[in-house]
Amino acid sequence: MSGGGSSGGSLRRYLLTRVALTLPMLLILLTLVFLLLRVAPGDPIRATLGDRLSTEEIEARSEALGFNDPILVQYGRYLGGVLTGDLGNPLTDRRTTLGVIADTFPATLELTLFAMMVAIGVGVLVGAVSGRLRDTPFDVGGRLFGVLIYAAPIFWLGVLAQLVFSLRLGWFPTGSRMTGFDAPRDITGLYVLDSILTLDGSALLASLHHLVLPGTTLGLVIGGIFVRLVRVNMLQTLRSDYVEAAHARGIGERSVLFRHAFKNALVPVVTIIGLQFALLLGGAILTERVFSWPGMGTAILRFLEARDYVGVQGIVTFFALVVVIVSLLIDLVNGLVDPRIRY
Amino acid sequence: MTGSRPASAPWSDAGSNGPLLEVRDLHTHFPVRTGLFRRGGDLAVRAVDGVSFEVRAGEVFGLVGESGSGKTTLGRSILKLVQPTSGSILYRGRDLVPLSERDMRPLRRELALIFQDPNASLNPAMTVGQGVGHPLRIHGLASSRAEARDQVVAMLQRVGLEPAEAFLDKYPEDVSGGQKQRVVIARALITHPRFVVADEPVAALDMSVRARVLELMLELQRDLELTYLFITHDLATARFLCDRIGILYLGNFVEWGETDRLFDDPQHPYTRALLDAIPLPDPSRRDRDKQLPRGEIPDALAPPLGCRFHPRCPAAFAPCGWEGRDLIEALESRWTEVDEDTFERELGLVGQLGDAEVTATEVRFPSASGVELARWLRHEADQLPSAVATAITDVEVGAHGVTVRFGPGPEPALQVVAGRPVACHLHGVTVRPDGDHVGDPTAAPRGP
Amino acid sequence: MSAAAAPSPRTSSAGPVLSVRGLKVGYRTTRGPLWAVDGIDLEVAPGESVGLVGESGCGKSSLGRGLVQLLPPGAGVRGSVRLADEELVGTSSGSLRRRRGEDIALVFQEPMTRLDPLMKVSTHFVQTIRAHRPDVSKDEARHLARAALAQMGIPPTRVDDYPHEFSGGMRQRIMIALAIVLQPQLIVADEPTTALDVIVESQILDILDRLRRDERVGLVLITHNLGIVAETCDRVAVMYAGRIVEIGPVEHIFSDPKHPYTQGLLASTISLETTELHTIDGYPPDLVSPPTGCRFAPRCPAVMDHCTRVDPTLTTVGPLQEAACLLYPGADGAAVTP
Amino acid sequence: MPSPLRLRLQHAVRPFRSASRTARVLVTVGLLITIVFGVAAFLAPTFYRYDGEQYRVEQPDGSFEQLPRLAPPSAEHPLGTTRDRYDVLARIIDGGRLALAVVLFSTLIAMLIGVPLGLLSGYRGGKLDRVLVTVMDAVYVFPPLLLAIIVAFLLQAYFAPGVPSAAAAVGVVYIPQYFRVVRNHTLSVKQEPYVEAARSLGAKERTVISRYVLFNVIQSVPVIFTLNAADAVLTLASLGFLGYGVQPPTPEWGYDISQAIIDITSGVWWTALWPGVAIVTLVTALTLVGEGLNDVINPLLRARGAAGAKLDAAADGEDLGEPANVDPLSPGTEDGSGPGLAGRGFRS
Repeated sequence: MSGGGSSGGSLRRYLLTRVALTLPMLLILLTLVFLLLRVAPGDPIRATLGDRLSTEEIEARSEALGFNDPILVQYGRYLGGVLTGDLGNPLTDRRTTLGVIADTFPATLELTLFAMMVAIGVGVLVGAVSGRLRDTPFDVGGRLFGVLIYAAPIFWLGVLAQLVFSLRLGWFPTGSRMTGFDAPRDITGLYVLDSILTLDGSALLASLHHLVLPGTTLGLVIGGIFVRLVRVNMLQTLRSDYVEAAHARGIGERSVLFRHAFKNALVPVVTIIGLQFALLLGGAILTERVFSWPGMGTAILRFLEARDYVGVQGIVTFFALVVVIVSLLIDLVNGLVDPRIRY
Repeated sequence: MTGSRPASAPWSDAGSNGPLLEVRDLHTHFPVRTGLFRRGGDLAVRAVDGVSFEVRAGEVFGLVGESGSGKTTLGRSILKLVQPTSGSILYRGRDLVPLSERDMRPLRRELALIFQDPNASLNPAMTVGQGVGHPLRIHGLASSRAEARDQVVAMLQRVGLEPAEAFLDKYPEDVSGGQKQRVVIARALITHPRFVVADEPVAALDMSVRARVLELMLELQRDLELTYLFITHDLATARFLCDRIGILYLGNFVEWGETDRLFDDPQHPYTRALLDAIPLPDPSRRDRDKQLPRGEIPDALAPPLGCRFHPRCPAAFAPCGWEGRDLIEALESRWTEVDEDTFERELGLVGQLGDAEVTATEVRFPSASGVELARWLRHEADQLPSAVATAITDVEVGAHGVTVRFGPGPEPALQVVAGRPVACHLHGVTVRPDGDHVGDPTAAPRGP
Repeated sequence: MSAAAAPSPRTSSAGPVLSVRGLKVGYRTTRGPLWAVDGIDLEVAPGESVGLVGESGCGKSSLGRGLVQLLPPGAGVRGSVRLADEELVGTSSGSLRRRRGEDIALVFQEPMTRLDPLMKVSTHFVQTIRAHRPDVSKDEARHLARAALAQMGIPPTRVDDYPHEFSGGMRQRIMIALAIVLQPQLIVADEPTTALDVIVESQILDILDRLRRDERVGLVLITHNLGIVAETCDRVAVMYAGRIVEIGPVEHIFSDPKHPYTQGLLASTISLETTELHTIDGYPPDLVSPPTGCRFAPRCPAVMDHCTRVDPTLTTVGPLQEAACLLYPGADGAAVTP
Repeated sequence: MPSPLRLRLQHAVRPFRSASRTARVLVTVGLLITIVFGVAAFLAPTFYRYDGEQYRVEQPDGSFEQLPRLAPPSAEHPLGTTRDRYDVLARIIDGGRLALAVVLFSTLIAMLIGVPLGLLSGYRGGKLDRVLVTVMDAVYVFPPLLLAIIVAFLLQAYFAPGVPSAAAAVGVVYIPQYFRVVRNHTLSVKQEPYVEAARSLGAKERTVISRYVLFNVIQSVPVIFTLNAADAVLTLASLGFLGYGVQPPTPEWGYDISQAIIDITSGVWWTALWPGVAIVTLVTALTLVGEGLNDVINPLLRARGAAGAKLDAAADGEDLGEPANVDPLSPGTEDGSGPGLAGRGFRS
C-alpha cells in the first residue's frame, strides 16, 4: 500500500548509492597497488631480470613494455587495463596474468568456499548455542575453542593435520588437488561442482577426498573467529528490549530464539563474513603453501619469489577486485535483510 | 494586516529593563544529505526558522515546546554552539552571529549553559573539583591553584554541596543525580555569568529532587542577578518559574508573552492543546473537556505548509494551508475509524493511496473510479477527520483519474492579540512574508 | 470495533482479576540480597485501574515485572500472584508463557526499542496471535492485527511497514495494540508515556482509559507522575522502599493523604497551580540494609520515638483507605476492633 | 589527602575492580602467561645453556662438538633438536624474544599513526574525515596477510630483513583498525553533552580534544592493543613461514615450522609441534587479556542480573537502561558503515 512503493524505491536508491560508494574505494585500492608495486620498485624489468639480462636488453624491454613512459601515463594505462580486463603480462610466465588467474582461481575459490561452509557451520552453531547457554560448561568450551583455534596458526594446524590424518592414519592425501586423470570435465573449474554437473561419482569422491583436509583446516580457523562473533552478538540481542517484549507477549522460547535473537544477531555477522573473506584469502595463501594447493596463493608466492613485479601487481589487483566486489555484495545482502539501512 | 519585520513590530517594548538579549529573525538550518546523488539542494531541517524575541535583564524567559520543536537548537544557537544560518543575536547590543569561535570564547564567561542530563554533561574523566574549576583555568580567572580551589569550594557550598571538600575528589559516577546537577550548576556559574541557558535542567531528576534544584536555581538567580533562558517541555514548571514564555512549534513561535496572561487566556490552539494535555493532580477535574490535537509533531525536514500546526489543529479552517498530503492522511485516519465495509468501499473509490500523485496544491488519484469519487469528495468529504475538505476548491474528473485542488493557505505571521504576538489565522488571516505558503498567499480567504 | 480474537465472554464474577499476597522481588548483589519489592498485597478488579506511584528506586518497576514474572535471571520471587485465581509464582515456564499475552500483558516504558527492527509490524501480530492460538490462520491473524491497530488509530494501510517507519507515539500505540490483541484480563503499563510528549501522552492515556472502560481490562499503571494517576486511576498505591505505604481511592488520597510520605509527594508535585515549592528531605534508604522500623522515619517530618523500632503495617485510615504509619492506631500491628 | 596522580590511578583501575570475576580471571591469567614469556625470553641466556643459533658446543679443549641432528626430546634437549642441529627449546625462547619485540614495535607504530588520525578524523569530520575513512577502509578490506607480505617484499629490496622491517610490515596492517575504533569512539564521545559543555565553557578546541575527548576515547586503546598484539604474533609467524620474516637462521617460530615440514614425512614431530605450541600459548594469553579488558571496559556485555553491583544501583528497573557507554569493540554498534573491531577477527 502506501508504504510499499516508497520502500521499494529506497532500496533501489540504496543499491545505487552503495555501488557508487564502492568506486572511490576501488580507485584508492588500485592506486595503492599501483604505487606499491609499480612506483616503489623503480624499474620492474631491472628488479626482476636485472641479473639475467644485459643493460641494453633491459632498456629495450622496458621501452617495449612502456616502463619508460611518464608515471601518469603508466597509471592511466594500468587503470585502462583493469577496465578492459587486461592485468598485464608477467615477466616470468608465458601466460597473461589473466591466464594465470583463470588457471588458478577456481582452485582457490573451491578451497575458500568449502572453508567458508565449514566456518559458518561450526562458527554459527557453536557461537549461537554458546550465547544462548551463557556461562554453562558448553559456553566455556565454546569460548575456549574459539580462542584456541584462533590462536593456532593455519600453517601449523595444516602440518599437524597432515601428520595425523595423512601420515599416521592415511585417511587423506597430504596435499595437492587431484591429478588430471581423475578430474572431471572442466566446466567451472571447481572440481566438486563439475563432478556433480557431469554426474561423475568417482571424481566427486576424489575431489572431496583432496579438499577435506585443507578446506577443514582453513574453515576451522575462520570458524573460531565466527564463534566469538556470533556469541557476542547473540548475547547482545538476547538482552535486547524487543526480545524481552517478545517474552512478555508469551512468544515461545524457540520462536524468540530464532525469529528475534538469532536473526538480529546474524545481521552484523553477515557484514563480518564479508570482511572475513579477505582474511580467508590471506589464509588461503598459507593453506595452499602447506598443502601444495595449486591456487592463486601459490601463484602469487611464485611471482614474489621470482621478484616478478608485473605478475605480483596483476594478481594483487585481482585480489583487490574480488575483495571490493565481495564487500559490495555483502552490503547489498544487508540492505535486503535489514529494512533500516535502506535509506 | 500583513506581517512586518519583527524588529519593528509593535510589541517589542523597550521598557525600563532594556533587553539583555535580542534575537531577530534567527534561522538555524541543518542541510541534509539524502544520498550520494541528491546532495543538499535546498533540503534542510529548519530547526529554527525565523524566531524573534528578546530577554530582559533579570527575567526568566521560558522556551516551551514538544521534542522536535526546535527549542534545544534555539538555545544552542543563541550560545553559538550551533552556527545560525541567518539573523542576529544581540547580546548587550553586540551581534553574536558573525563572531568567530575565537571571538566568542571570552564572551562565554558571561554565557552559561546548564544541561538536561547531569549524568552525561560531566566529563567522567574529571573529578568534581577539576570539572568545576576548569572554567577558571580556561578563562584565567584564578592566579593560583589554591585560589582556584577556594573558589570551587565556595561555589560548591553555594549550590548546597556540603561539606564541599568531600566532593572535590569524587568522580561524577560517585555522586547522585541531584548532586550531579548541582555540580553542573556550580560549573556553569563559577565564572559569574549574566545569561544562563538552562535546557530542561530538571527533566532527568526525580520529583522530590526536582523541586530542590529549581529552588536552588531561583535562589541563585536572585542572589547573582542572573537572567535565565529556561527551556522545557513541562508547562507546569514553566508557569511556576518563568516571567515570560514563548511557545515553539516546528521552529517558530506560535505565541509568546507574559506567563500568567498566556496561561489564563491562551490565544493559539496549540497553546490551548498543550495546557489541556497536562495531567492535573486533581481527580475531581479528570473529566474536563480536552481538545487534543491529532497525531504527533511532524518531521521538521518537510514541515506542513501554511500554518505548521494545521494538520493537527482542532480549530483549523480553510486558509490554514491544506495541501495534498493532508487529504491522504485524512483518508488514512478516517479508515481507522470506519467499519470494514465502508473502508473497502471507499478504498475502491479512491484506489491505492500509494498511486496518488501528491503535490502541495493538488492530488491526482489515477486509479479512482472517477465520477463517484468526485461526488463523494464534493458531498461527503466533510466526514473526514480534519478540515481538509474546506480548502478543496476544485474536483476535476478527467481521463487520468480525479484531480483535487486546494485553495491558498498562507503561513500566518505574528499579530498582536490580547496584547501579545500570536501566529494564528483564527484572529484574522495574516501572511508571513518569508513563510511557506500553499498557492498564492494574497488570495487567501479571510476570517473564519 | 473490537479486537477480540474470539468472542470470549468475560467472567462477570465479582472476584478480582489480580490478587497479590506478600509478594517479594529480590536481586543478588555483592553486598547481599536486595529486596526491591518487600511484601506487597494488592488486588485489581476487572475494569479497575490502579496506579502505582513512588520515587525512582521505590520498587514499582520491579513490582510490575514481578506481576508478569518477567525478571532478570537470578532474581528471586516470593509470595503469591494470582491471576484470575491461578497462581503465577513458581509455575512452569511453559504455563507462564501461555498466560503472558493471553491473560496478562506488559506495556513498556520505552517504545522505540521494543519492536524487532527486522520484522514487519503485521508479523509481530501474527506471531503473537499464533503463539497462543495456533489454529488461527495467518489471514485471520492479519485481520485481527488490522482491527487492533485501527482501534489504536494506526491506519490499516500501514500494517506491513517496519517499526522504524513509525514515530514514538505510534510505536507505543502498536505496543498497546499488541498487548490487547488477545484480550488479556490485565494490562501492566510501566511508565508507558514517560518517553513521550505531553500531547501524545494524553492520547495514550485516553486509549488506556477507553480500554478498561469498554473492554473491562484491569489496569496497573506504574508512573511517577501523580497527575497521570489522578486523571486515569480509580485507586492509587503509594510505594516507598519496596512497600506500599498508602493505598486507597484516588479522590480520597489526593484530597486527604494520610501518610506523611504521600503528603510530601503531593506537595512536591509541580502543577499549574503551584505557587510554592516543597521538598522531601533526604534520600530513599539503601534496600540491602533497610532501616529498622518505619522505612520512611529518617525522612519523616512527623517522626516519633518508636517509629524507628516498630514496623508499621497497613491499617484502615478512612473509607477504603489504608496507610502504614504509626500516627494511626492499628498500624503497630496490634489487633484493632473494627 | 590523596595526590592527584594516585586519585587518577585509582580511578583508572576502578572498572577492573568492579568487573565480573571472569573478566578479572581472564586478564590475570593472560598477563601472567605473557609475563612468563617475557621473563623467559629476556633472562634465558642466564639459565639455559643453549642459544637459538647454536649448533655446536665448545669443548674444554677448545674444539667444537656439533649438537645431534633431529634428536628426540631428552634430558639434554628437552624439546629435541632440529635438522640443522639447533636446540628446539633455545629457538623457541629466542623466537619469543623476537616475537615480543616485533609485536611491541608494530603495534606501537600502528597506534602512533592510527590513534591521532582517528581522533582528528572523528572530531573534525568533513572532507578530511571522508577522505581518510575511504583510504583506511580500502586498506582495511584488503587481505591483511597479503598486505604484510607485499610490504615485507618491498622492504626486502632496500633493507636487510630484521626486526624493524618486520615490525613495519606487520604494523601497517593494524593502522586502519586503530583508526576505525578511535574514530568511531570519537564520533560518539563528540556527541556527549560533556563535550558540548566544554565548548560552552569557552575551552579551545585543543583543550576539548585533549581533556574531554581523548581521555574518554583512550580507554578503548588497551583492548585493541592487546588484541592486535595477539594477531601480530600470528602475522609475524605467517610472514616467517612464507620466508618474508626475519633473516634466517634467526630463530623465528613461523620460519621454524616451515623448516619442519620436511621432518613430518619422516615421522619427526617435535620440530613442528613446539614452535606452534609457543605461538598458540602466547596468542591465547594476549587474547585473554584483550577479551578480559573488553569485558572490563565495556559493561554492555555483562549479563543483566549477573553483576550484582549494577542492579544495586538500578534496583527498581527505572534505570535498567545501560549507561550510554559506546562499545567500539562489538559489531553492529556503528553507523552501519561496517562492523567493529571484533569483526575483523585480528587474524592474518
